[in-house]
Amino acid sequence: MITLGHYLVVSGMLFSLGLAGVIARRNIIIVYMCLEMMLSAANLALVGFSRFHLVNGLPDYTAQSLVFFTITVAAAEVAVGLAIIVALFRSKQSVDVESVTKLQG
Amino acid sequence: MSVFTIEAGLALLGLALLLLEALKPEISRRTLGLTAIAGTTLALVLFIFAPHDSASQPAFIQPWHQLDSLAIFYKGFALVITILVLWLTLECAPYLTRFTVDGKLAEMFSLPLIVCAGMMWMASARDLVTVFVALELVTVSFYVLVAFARKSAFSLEAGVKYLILGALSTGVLVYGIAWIYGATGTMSFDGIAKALANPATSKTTALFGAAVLLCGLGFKVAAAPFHMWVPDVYQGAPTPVTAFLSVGSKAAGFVVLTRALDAFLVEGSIIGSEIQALLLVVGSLTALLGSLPAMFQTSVKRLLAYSSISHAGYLLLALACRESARFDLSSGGIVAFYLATYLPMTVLGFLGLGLMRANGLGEDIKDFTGLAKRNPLLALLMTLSFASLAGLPLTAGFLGKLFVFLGLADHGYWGALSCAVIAAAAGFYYYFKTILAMYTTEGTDVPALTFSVPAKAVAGALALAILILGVYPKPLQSVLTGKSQAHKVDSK
Amino acid sequence: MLTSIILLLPFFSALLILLGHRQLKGAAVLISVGSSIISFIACLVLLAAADDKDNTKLLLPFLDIGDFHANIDVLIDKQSRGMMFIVSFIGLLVHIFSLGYMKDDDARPRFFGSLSLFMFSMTGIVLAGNLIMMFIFWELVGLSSYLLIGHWYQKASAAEACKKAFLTNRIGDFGFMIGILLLFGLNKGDVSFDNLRDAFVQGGPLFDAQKSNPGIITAAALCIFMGAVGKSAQFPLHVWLPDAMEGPTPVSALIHAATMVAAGVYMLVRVSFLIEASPLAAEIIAGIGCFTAVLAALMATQQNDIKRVLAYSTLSQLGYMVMAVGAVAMHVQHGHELHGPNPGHPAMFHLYTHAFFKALLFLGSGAIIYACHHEQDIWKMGGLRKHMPVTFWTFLIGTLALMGLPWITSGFWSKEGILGAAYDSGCSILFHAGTLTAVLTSFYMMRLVIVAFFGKPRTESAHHASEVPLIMLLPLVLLAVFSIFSAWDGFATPLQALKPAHEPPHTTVLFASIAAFLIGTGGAIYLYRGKDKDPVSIKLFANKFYFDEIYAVIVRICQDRLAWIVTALERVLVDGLVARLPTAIVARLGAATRMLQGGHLQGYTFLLGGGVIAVIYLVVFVLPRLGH
Amino acid sequence: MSVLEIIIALPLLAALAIWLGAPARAASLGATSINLILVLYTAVQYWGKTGLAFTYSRPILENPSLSFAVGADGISIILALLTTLVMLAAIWQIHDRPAIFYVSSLLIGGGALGAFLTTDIFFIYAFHELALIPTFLMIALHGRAEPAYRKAVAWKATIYLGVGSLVLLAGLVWLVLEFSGGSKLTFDLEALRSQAKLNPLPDSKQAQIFFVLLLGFGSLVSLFPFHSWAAPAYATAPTPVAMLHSGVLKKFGLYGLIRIALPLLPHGVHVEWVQNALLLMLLGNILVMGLVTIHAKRLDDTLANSSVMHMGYIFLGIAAGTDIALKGAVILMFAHGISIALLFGLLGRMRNQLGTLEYNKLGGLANHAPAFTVLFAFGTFASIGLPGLTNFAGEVLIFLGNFTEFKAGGLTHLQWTVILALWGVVMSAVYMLRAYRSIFHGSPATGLFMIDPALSQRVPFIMLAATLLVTGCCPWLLLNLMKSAL
Repeated sequence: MITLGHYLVVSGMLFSLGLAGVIARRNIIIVYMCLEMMLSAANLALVGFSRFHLVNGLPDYTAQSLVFFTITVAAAEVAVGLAIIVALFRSKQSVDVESVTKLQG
Repeated sequence: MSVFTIEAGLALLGLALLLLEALKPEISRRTLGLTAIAGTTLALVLFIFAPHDSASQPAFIQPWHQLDSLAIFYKGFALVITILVLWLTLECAPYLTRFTVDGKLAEMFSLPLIVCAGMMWMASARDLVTVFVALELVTVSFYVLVAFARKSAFSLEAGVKYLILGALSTGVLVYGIAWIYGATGTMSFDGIAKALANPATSKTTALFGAAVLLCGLGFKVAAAPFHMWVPDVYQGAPTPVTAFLSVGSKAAGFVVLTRALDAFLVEGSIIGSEIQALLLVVGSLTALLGSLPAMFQTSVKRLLAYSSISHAGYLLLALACRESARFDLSSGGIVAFYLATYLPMTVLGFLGLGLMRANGLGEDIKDFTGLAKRNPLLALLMTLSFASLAGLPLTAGFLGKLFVFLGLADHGYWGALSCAVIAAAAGFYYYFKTILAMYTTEGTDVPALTFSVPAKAVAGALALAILILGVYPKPLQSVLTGKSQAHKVDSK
Repeated sequence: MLTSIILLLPFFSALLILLGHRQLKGAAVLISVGSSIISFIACLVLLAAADDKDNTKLLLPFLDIGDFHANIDVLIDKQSRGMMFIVSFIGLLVHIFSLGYMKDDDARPRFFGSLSLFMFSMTGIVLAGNLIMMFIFWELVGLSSYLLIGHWYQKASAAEACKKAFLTNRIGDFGFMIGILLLFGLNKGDVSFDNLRDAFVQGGPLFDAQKSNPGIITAAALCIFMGAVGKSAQFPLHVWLPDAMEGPTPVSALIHAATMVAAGVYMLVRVSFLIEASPLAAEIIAGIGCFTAVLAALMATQQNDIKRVLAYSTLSQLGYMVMAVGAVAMHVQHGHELHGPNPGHPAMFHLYTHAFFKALLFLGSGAIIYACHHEQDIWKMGGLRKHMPVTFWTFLIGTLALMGLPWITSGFWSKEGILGAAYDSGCSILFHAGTLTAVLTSFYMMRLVIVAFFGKPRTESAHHASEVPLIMLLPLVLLAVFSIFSAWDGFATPLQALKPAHEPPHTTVLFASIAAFLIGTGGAIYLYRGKDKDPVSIKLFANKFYFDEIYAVIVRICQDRLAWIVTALERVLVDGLVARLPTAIVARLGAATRMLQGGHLQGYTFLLGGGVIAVIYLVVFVLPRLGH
Repeated sequence: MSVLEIIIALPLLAALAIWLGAPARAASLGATSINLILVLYTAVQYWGKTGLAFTYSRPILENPSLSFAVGADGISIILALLTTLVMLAAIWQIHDRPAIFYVSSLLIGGGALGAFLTTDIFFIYAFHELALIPTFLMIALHGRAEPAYRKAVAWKATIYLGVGSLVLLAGLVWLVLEFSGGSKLTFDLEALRSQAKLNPLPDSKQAQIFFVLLLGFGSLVSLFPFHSWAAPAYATAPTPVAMLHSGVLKKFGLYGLIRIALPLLPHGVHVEWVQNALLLMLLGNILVMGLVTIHAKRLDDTLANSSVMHMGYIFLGIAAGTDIALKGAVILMFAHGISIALLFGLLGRMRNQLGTLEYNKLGGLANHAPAFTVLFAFGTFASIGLPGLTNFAGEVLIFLGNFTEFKAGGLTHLQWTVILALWGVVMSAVYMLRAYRSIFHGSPATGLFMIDPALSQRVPFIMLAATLLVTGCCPWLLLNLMKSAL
């Protein structure tokens, strides 16, 4: 039987992997993908919580409505984000995180 | 006309301007800018005269949208800062356009309107869904704004950093929301408060959720250790955007934080004391981590960024002081008060920077050398702004600090108070360093600086606001107290 | 009214002259002399009204807080009336003498202004009705003394001397103030002389204190005495007085011989009830006085500067008076009473006679110095007897009075009174030392007269010396008259000189004083007659027992070394710990926190992620355990 | 509307007017002279009265209750008199200087007036801080030393004053919180005072708060060991700033202790550990700084350090806490302000004309500048504590005030301290007379020439010297303004 715990463990693993990726990877595109993975982890947790939170015997769908918002927002973020990353590539011919270290101190 | 209609109208105006610029590229930036300013000003006027009770809102929106005193205050706040930013953009346009791809500024005038609408929604949010959506509306728009001067390597770098770190914080925020929902079974602040006051709720789950959620929000308000993006992004972004970020975005973050904490720290909350302790720790750390590195900065813009971190620390400490029954301002009220005083001094500071930039000067402290000789008025106004940021009495900045100190002392948080005092002391150093540069006259034979009449007028008005708030804060307080009682979450 | 005139006239005169002397020019002198004449007349009137009862009255308000009063109030009694006469009379004569002596000095108005200031301050001391008022004027005479010693401030020696005088007196005043504070505390905030005296009778607060803790009364008495040690130049604070001779000679006569230096004695007699209450204090006072008397007399025997001889003689005589104060107190402690209803005090009486003849001697030496074109070395004089007959005879009278020519001169009577008191005190050392001093006094004074006036002129300037003008002679003659007759009842009684009631002197005392006179005089004549240079040379005496050198070392250690060390510690330790260290720590922290801001995106994401984990750890695992 | 509001506003308005282009000298001299007259008028009005007078209050915040409340009693009037006198002198002696000299003098003085004449802790504190930036800028930009050195000095002073005032703020906040009743916070001094009478705090708590206030106020007054900013700052500051800061502004901390800390925490200073700490610190001021002053080799160092040292005596009066001692402390504040301003004013002139202040290069100035010498002598002897000049009255009252409670059994710590402090009087005579001797006595040093100031330039100094003389001979003039017991 799959319990809420299973959902949460998977979601937590996803989240951790995403975070680790964000920290460890140098390619900004991949970093960005890891970020999307973290959002998915959150979505999974939301869905899980929602499924196991029964109101009148039915799952509570408010949380699931947030999932839709998250997906939409993520799409918007990707749109803007990729544009910026492209601009970065154009100006530096690189999408390495180490190409943006001018601002410091 | 209901407040919600005004907000929606503002967003629509933003979209319209965006389309207009795309469809009719020949339209001048001045027209665009003035239209945006006029639109926002109209919104402000309408907002002032609109009915300020929730009942006047359209019925469908009421479950997600509330209109208490805090919301009204922050909406007004958002409108004012948007107007100022739009105007500042217009003032800085000549040099900004040098860094944009097509020499145009269209989005710089339309996006702020959308940001403003987002901030206004955020102020009214009753549940986490609304918060999330409004917050992302603001954040995503800011990604564009920060990176807007794409030809400038700094702006682009700032954009990338903001993008990655902002998206990371979004992920953390949503994850936190998920867990809070898991612990309490609801998304609305009222429901969360009710659930947390119920001992049956799982404490560990709630703590976990609240911690992650606060980390996400902490990023938005630049709380340590989530503040690293601030100096880089503030320094890299175009000056008007920096002003917008440091005042508008931060205020929006704090209104959400206030809402969330009202729920988390509700009377009888199972996680209340832990969250409060967390706030004290984070607040103290933020004040210190903002102030200490600031002492070594040579760029005024970056210095102001650190200063804004430090101020965020004070605000967090104010939030930690719940239930200060002895004075009329609740902690949310103190935060609002602080932000209201923070607005004119910060905007004035960035305004000065922008004006100097427009005159072809840099943003380093050494560029300020001899300002008193080159333009005594600007030097005086900037002095006032920095004095207020440093928290010298008889300026607005002092009162905010005083309230924070009062709150901390009232609760006996002596450790946090000491940190705040140390941070303020370090503040004397870096603000005075800049002031000293302005009045130093050695080896400056540079010509006088001149500014437009509206620039003078706006700067003068901001300076006057600093002074008036500093010595006559009564009207502001009555705005906040009259209604801040109402926003308290009814936990019974 | 009368006392107001006496006190305030010189004050306004001084104020006017000192602040406006360049506008007033010659008029300054007139104002000053005029005010001293009026003061003198007023003092005579005061004496004439002698049958008025003794009283204390408020003259001017000064400090007034609730029950506490420290005002300018005037105590008129026999002691103050008599002293007032001395001050105003000698003051007047010195004013007149100075008209001649300072004729060629450009800064004459300033001189007379300071003189008026002195008259004012000294009057204040004499009339003082309480200790605080006395302290006020005590300091003011210090100021006028400073100004007058430093009159020729261009000379480095004068500039140093006036500083030295003021500072040495300050050390004495340090004790004086402590004494006043102790009495103030003990007597519940009242330091008027009347009240203090009353507080010693059965049941008074000081009486109780004496019973419960006699040490504190002794401490108070000794502290008060310290003031007198400074002002009256007693050992160990005697070093300033000889140096004070850098001032113009009339000043030496008035301030550093006749009046101001005697103020210490005057004050001790004022508080004699206090000294009488403490045996230990009385013994110490008598001992110090006695020691000073002998020490200074020994120094005087080897001095060559005419004014310095007189200065050491003054020291010695002051020591005499102080010894008398102690001796009388010891006498009283043994259960004796002074004779008579308003008993005279031997110290006051010697003060009275000494004032005249010592002023005479100083003015005489002033006349000599004037005549010899500011030559002060007695070995460079000689034979002045013929050139300056009037000066010589008056000087001789003064000398004889100081030596105590039996029965004729005033000095004999007062000195005998002191020796009598020493004899009665029950401490034979005092008497023997007093007699020895008398021997030495006769010796060095006769030496001075012989060397300066007899023999042949030894230098040009002595050869060309001629008698001084009449205006300078007049004071000499008047003082000579007083030097002889002042001890006689006909003078002493109306002048309220506090002459001790006459009782047949002990034969021992009588013989001792006559013998002292004869031995001293004889020795000097034997040694010095016809000599051109000093046949005796005792380095120790000539160099004043090396006190100046020893003090110089002490001062150097305190002022330079100690100050240097303390300054260094203050800079390094205090500033370091309070200012530099915290600043350095904050700066280090700032630099360290700045390292976090490395500009690398990965660093930021790492910190952000780490922050999230840290916050979760803190909130979920740490804080709940801490009891939050 | 109260006359005090005019007094506070005039200098600030004058500063604004100058900034807007009004002639600097005329405007500032005019404002200050009018102020002096107004203050004298209030003094005459207040003569012989007790309690607060000329009160007026304008609320600016409900709760916490803040109001712009003015009011004056004897202490305030005496200090206001001090301020206006020193301001007038400081401004008058400015010569050929840019307008910022006038503006900063007006701001520093106006701030001091505000602090002395308001009765709301918020404004008392706030007005004091008004001087922070002008002082900082004047020392850093117009100080008399190498730019690097004077900037360092300015920084040190500013950081000290800034941190000190933050500590002070913390203490005041604590005070307000402890005394305000359950429901309402108030910063009004009178309200707090009546509250303190009704519900006094336990002694241990009073001691803690008092100590924090002592540290805060103390570092503004250069209480040892928080003093090291003061001497270099005064030695370096331009003349008007040195006059105003050492003469007037420094008295603020003492005023605060007497006005705020002592009435609200009457037992605080008498709790043993606080008292012992205070006594040790003030002995540091008197003895350590006395020796440091003796070590000084230049006139500016001597004066600057001596002004630190003399604060010890005023603290001694505060430590005693008796009526007599406190009145003595107020008189000494007045006296020290006038005398040090006089000395710094004259020093400024010397520095301008001679270019050096080192003792071994000076000498014999009395020969050419007799009037200057007389004026300097007034300052010298006043700071030595010569009777007839005001300082003496203050010092003697402080000493006496420590002995009003006397046990024949022995001396208390306080009284032993007085005795040690008396030794400081000797030390101050040592360094002041040495200074006087090396500058004015002796034959004129070669290459140095100085003439008396013209009569119009003498006026400010004559005014200060005359004040010293008049109030020194008649200290009851000041005491009559302080009829009510402290």
